[in-house]
Amino acid sequence: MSIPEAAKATETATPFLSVNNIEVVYDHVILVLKGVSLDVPRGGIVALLGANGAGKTTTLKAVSNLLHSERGEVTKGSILFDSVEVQSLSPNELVRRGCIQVMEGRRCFAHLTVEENLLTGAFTRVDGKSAIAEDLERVYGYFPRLRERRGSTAGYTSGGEQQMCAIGRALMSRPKMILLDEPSMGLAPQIVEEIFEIVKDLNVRENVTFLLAEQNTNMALKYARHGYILENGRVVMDGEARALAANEDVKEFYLGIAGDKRKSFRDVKHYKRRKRWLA
Amino acid sequence: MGQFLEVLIGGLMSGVLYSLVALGFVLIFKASGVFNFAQGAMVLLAGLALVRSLDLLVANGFPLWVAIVLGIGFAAVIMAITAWLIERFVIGPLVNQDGLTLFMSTIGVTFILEGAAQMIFGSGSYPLRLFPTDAWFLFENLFPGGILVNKLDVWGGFIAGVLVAGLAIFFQRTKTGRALRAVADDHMAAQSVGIPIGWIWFVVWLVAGLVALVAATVWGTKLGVQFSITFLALKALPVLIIGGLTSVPGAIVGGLIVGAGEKLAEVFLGSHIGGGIEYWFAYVLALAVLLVRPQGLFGERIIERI
Amino acid sequence: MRMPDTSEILLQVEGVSLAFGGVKALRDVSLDIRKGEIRAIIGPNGAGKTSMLNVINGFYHPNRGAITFKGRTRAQMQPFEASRGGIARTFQNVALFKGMSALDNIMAGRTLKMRRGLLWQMLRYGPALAEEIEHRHRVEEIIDFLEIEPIRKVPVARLPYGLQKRVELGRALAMEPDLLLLDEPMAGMNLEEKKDMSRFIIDVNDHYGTTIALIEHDMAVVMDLSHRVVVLDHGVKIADGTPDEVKNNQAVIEAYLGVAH
Amino acid sequence: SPAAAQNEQFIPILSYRTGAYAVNGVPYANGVADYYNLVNERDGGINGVKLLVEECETGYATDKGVECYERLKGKGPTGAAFINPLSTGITFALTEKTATDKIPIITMGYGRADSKNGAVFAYNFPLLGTYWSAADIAVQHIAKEVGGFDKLKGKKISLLYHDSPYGKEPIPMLQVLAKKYGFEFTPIPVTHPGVEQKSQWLSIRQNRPDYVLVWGWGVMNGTAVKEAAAVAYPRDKMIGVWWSGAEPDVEPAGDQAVGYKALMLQHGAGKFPVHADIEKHVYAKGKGASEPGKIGEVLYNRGMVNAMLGVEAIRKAQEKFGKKPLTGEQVRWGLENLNLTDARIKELGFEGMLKPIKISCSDHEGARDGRVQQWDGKGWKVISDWYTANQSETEPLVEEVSAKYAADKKIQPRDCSKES
Amino acid sequence: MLYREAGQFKTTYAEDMAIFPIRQDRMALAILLGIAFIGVPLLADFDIWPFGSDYLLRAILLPFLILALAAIGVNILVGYCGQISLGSGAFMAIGAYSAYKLGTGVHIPLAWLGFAISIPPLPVLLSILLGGLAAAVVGILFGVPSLRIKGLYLAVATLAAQFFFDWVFLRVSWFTNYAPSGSVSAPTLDFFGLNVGTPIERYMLCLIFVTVFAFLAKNLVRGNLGRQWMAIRDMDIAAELIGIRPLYAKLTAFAVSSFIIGVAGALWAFVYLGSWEPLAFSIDRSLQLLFMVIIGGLGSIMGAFVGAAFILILPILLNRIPSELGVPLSTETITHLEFIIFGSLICYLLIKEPHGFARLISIGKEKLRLWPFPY
Ligand SMILES: Nc1ncnc2c1ncn2[C@@H]1O[C@H](COP(=O)(O)OP(=O)(O)OP(=O)(O)O)[C@@H](O)[C@H]1O
Ligand SMILES: Nc1ncnc2c1ncn2[C@@H]1O[C@H](COP(=O)(O)OP(=O)(O)OP(=O)(O)O)[C@@H](O)[C@H]1O
Ligand SMILES: [Mg+2]
Ligand SMILES: [Mg+2]
Repeated sequence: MSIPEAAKATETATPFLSVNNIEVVYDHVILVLKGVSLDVPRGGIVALLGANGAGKTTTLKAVSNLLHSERGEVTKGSILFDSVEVQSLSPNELVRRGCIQVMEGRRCFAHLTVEENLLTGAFTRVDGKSAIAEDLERVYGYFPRLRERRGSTAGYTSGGEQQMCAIGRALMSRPKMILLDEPSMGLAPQIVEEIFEIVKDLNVRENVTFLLAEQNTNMALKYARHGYILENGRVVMDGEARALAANEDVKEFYLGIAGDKRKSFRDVKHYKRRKRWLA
Repeated sequence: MGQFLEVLIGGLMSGVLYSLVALGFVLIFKASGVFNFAQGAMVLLAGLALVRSLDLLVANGFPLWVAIVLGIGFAAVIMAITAWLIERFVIGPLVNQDGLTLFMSTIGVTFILEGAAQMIFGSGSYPLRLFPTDAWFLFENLFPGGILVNKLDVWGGFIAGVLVAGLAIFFQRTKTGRALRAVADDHMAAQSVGIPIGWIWFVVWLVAGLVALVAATVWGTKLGVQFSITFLALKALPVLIIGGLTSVPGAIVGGLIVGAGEKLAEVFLGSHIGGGIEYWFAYVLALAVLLVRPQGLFGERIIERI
Repeated sequence: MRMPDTSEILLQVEGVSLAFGGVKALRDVSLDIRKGEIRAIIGPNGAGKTSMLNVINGFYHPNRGAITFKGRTRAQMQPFEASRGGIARTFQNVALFKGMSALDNIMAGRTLKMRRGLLWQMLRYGPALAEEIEHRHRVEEIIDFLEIEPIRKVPVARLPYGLQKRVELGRALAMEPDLLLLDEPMAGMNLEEKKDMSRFIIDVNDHYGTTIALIEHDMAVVMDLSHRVVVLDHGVKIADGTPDEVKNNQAVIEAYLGVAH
Repeated sequence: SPAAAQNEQFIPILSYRTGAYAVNGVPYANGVADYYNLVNERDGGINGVKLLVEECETGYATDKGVECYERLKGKGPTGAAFINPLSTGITFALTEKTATDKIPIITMGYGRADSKNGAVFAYNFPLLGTYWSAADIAVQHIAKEVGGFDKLKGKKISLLYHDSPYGKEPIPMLQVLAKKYGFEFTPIPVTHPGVEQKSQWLSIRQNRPDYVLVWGWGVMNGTAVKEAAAVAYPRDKMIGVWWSGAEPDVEPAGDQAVGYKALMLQHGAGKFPVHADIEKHVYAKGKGASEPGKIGEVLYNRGMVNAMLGVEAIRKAQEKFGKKPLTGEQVRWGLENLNLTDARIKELGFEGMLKPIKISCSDHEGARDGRVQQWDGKGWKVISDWYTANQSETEPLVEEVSAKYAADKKIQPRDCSKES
Repeated sequence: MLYREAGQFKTTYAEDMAIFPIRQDRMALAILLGIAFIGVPLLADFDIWPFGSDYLLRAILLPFLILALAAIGVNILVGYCGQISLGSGAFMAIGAYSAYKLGTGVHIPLAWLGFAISIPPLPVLLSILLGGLAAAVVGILFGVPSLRIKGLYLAVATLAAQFFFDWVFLRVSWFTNYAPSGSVSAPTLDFFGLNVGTPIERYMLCLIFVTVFAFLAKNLVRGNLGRQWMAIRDMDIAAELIGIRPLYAKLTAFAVSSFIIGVAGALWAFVYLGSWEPLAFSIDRSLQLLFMVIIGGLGSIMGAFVGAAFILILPILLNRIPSELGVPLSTETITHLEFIIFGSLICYLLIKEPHGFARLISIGKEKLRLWPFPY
């Protein structure tokens, strides 16, 4: 797939988001990120890859400044969003400035209906009711299933419906930058495609920047322009998405292609000891 | 018959007075999932601030109505400051913690408020006379002695009605109302969509403080403003859970049920088994209601999904 | 691919319908699960897959229909019947006991198998201790099998999502079930982890002969692992058959797969 | 200096200036503190032995009271002279402990009524009147109002009481009296702290008792008066015990309290010569505990009387044991031999507040006199003559209950005829 | 380097499952028990400050031990099983009054049947334990609604027990042996012919009770039943689906918890107060116990001790500081200040560590383990 020229042109020298060598500690004793740096150019799509527990979610939470309510803190390094130090902004101020996070694990407001959930996403907006109603329509357009279930209490909807609801809710804030944490989780294949199409669409048409943590490496590298690979709280590899996709190790461990052929899940060997990059 | 009616009406009315206190609980619970143990202490603080400033103003020669307006204003400012302090230093830093921790922190707040309120405003009993406290005797031609209705109770009922109507509108389908409920469901997700939790909580605690002030005017007239007013919280609890922790109108309905139930029980049952049963009767009533509806009459359904 | 050698039916669901108010989660669905097979349930979001599992293990009670498990037919399952009868499951939104360590979570899965009463446990001496140790052995085998030794004593709330899923599988395995229901066991995992998980599932199926019902959105996994696949859409069963049959079924492609995989 | 510190008599004050009952606890504690202060400031102590006083806040809670007692009982060179818990609950909890620790427990106008019997309760001193005496006096007054004891027959008397040992104490006595005089007696409990009495008063409105006795404390009293007004029950048919007859009990009710009556533990409100001394020696030096305007209120005066009796007991004991700090056991002797005559009372500046009091081994109450006062909207007015509780009515009950206590606790009662 | 399990190899599961698998922890516990069982009595015996006066024993250690025991009981229900209860005071009262009745002889005249049930006064130890049993039975009864009612709703509903039993013991004079004031006093404390009277004897008695029950409780919570309780607490639906019976788990939690609380209540009445009334077991006591458990740390036996110390002893200390320092403040001001400071400390602690002291301690240990590195 080709990188849209228009988007590329808007990329400027100063990155939209830059994470500089941050260290994150939970509960004062659990060191999770051990110096992570990454840049997200304005109008870019950057994928954050890595195994379970590598620290993807933690990185995103550090960016949206939600760590302290999980008893985590950034002990070193700095994060600049649009040239402003993130640590000095409250989470809602960040949203106001256009940086919103879709949290992992479909954190919908269980007692609100699907539609109310979507509307809370528009809380920071001041551009009037009709603009919000328009966007609501747009989200229903993306996810027709949500329209069907608009009046249902979100807590009772299915896992996938909740995931759509969480993504739709973030879209409702008309963000400039979206931090997507595992958007494809629990979604049917078509919807996964749909989500990545939305990402591409918003990126191209509205110049929305994306940082996405994703396990579906295949998809992520297809749509992203840059990728970072996290292991154990460190960035072990980064580069152009295409270059990463061509890397032998990435192919083997993340794309499951060895010798250019996908192996059946039935035939996988039982890895007792996995190969890891050394940081 | 006359007595039955009288007890029933009296019970309904006094139940509504409890609703005034219960409302404060509902507000904060609805907006942050915090069970605010400090509501009783807030009534005390509001009452003391009001009555002490009122006394001071009257003593300094202000006409009564001016003094009342200024006094209420002063008490409201005190409640605003309290709300700000609580948000800034207690509840704010505890965002995203579980319910029991938050509950415990409001107990800390209770201690602080009780200590500070009495230290600043005094720990005596201060009479407050904002509403008439005598009674009407209705239907005197129908029943010997008539049916007694306290004027204060009627005032209390009226005020509670107005409050509930106002708050119900506030919560219903306004943007802020929706945000409040979202915060109660999930602090962190609410933060992530840009709801300014700090500000929201300040507003809610302020409104709860003002509701406490209103409760203090009524109860202060009834009891005098004094420490014992904090015990109202205990009487408000059964009201609260019968109506449902999250329902504003539920607070009123709960009040009516508890008030009528416990007074009738005390008068007609208590005399046979030794009296003093109304405290536990209210709770047993609540227990019975919960067995049928575990979320109270109007509470939000407890979601069970896996 | 090796098919299970028996065709004995372990569980049969017949004509099950389930509605919540106006929402019809399941409409007259019938399916069977044969002993020893891996049975996949797929379908678009909100199709009723999770509801189906909930019906099978008694958390939801269908409005209509019958469930036959191990030869006994009933209108609805009760949770305790299901668990005692040997049905274990994992959940779509990880439902671990957050305050407990991974080890304790898995040990909790052995509740049904532990016999010593309150007084013995209080003394934790003699038979009680022996029982505890015996079950610990079994649990350690599972831990070993799932390769989660290093996180044994970590409170599960601290674990990353993927490991939580694995612990949850461990808990279900600890019940030594005859029928294992897995609700999206691989959601949120990368390829390597999916491979591990697949390996576990196959091993459980092969070595212990455990029958498995599996919900999964990753078609590659489903097609590779399962012996038979049932497809739901809007609460209706639209296809049932071997992976290859289902893959090429036009209705399925339209409702779920989109482009052919 | 250490030498001076050796010549001090330690007296603990258990008070409650906070919590639900602070409104009544504060003036009382002020009276106590001011009087001790007066003795130090005016007289330089008792015969040169300075009083060392420490207050401890109980909040009217039993376990806190126990903690305060343990904290303070050993202080000073000789330990606490006596203890004065001002709570019936704490009194019950301490009764046994004080006996083992040999520290007298003074419960002036409260405490357990049977502890009047000094033969069994060697260390308890329910001075000036127990609740059984109070019940007797109240019935005497009612009899007088209705025109004689024979008129009591068929009358309805209700007792509105604080649902605690304090409130329940008078019940057995009133039952005895009801049987004797043939009135109908109904106890009506009010749950602690007494903020809600609507149903009680609606019942009273229906039953129309001829009199309502009020055995309340703190907010319960004021609420009772207001609820009575609301159901139009005549205030002058209400008679409070002496703990339900102080300014904080009626002032919040304003005009509605006019006519309300209460027993007096001998004294009432008002200022007497001793108050002048207090103003001169304590308040003029800025050492007063109270707001000056509240000196002379009922509970303040009661605190003073209480403190005075303790001081006089120490003085009495010094006669026997020497002018030095005394142990609790020695003070107990002083209490048991206390004999305040009219002349001595006048000397102390309490003339008009107290009648003579004489304590003995078998009588730890010392006096059982009372009057009735009535609130006129501004102040309390004494409206009756002195009544003396009828011992032939109270004594059998005292004997019965204290004997049971002695049996339970395996106490061998003293033979009072052999005590000096 | 001081606190590290490295090198302490465990070769059996039994070793791994010990209460304190780490040697340093075991040593700390041994020292603590040594001080409690030997040090304190020795010091008291030789009249060495501060144990010379009864104060520390009678006003601090005795209530501390008994309330810590009650807190363990509450913790089983609230901390381990997740059923918030505000009725603990009532169960203490049931323990106390049942023990009192059994200790003074039960007599139930069944006039209409023509005979009476009479039980002679039972030995004190037996009455206390049976008092606990009575509390357990009532606990099970009041536990039944928990199958339907959850969370805060349950908490408020348990107040029904609190107020009901307050009332029962005030009103039903049979329980107080018809004492006119409704206040009763404990029988003499005879244990197998040994009279427990002095403060140090009482202290040892309570200490033995607390140690034994803490040990038994610890065994329970780390065994199968404990896991069932925690499973119910953390996610009741999932627990049910893996075969845990909510009925059994919840009711055993109510029973065990009420039993321990009941025993503590009997001790509180018999050993600490000596003479009591229902107010000694009021809602304030229930709340106090709940505070102890939350502050100490939900789901931690040790937390119950630390929480009890914090909630019970801190206010006393705060109250004493001014007079010890000789600061001239009125008791009123001192008490108000005590409230303010105490409240602030609660808030501060929670903000520093929302999971209470138990978590604070475990983080401390983890830090020690990493020492001298920060993480
Ligand atoms: N609140 C917390 N307290 C303690 N440790 C935590 C906490 N949250 C996360 N961790 C730890 O931080 C590490 C990184 O977790 P994180 O959730 O960022 O991983 P992730 O890359 O998003 O993994 P996944 O793919 O499973 O979502 C994990 O080892 C986890 O154990
Ligand atoms: N308890 C309930 N109350 C109301 N509606 C429910 C309930 N459970 C399920 N539903 C509805 O039934 C439908 C089927 O839900 P189910 O969870 O079975 O879907 P699913 O196939 O598992 O989807 P997904 O792949 O997204 O997890 C959904 O629309 C859901 O909203
Ligand atoms: Mg993650
Ligand atoms: Mg599902």
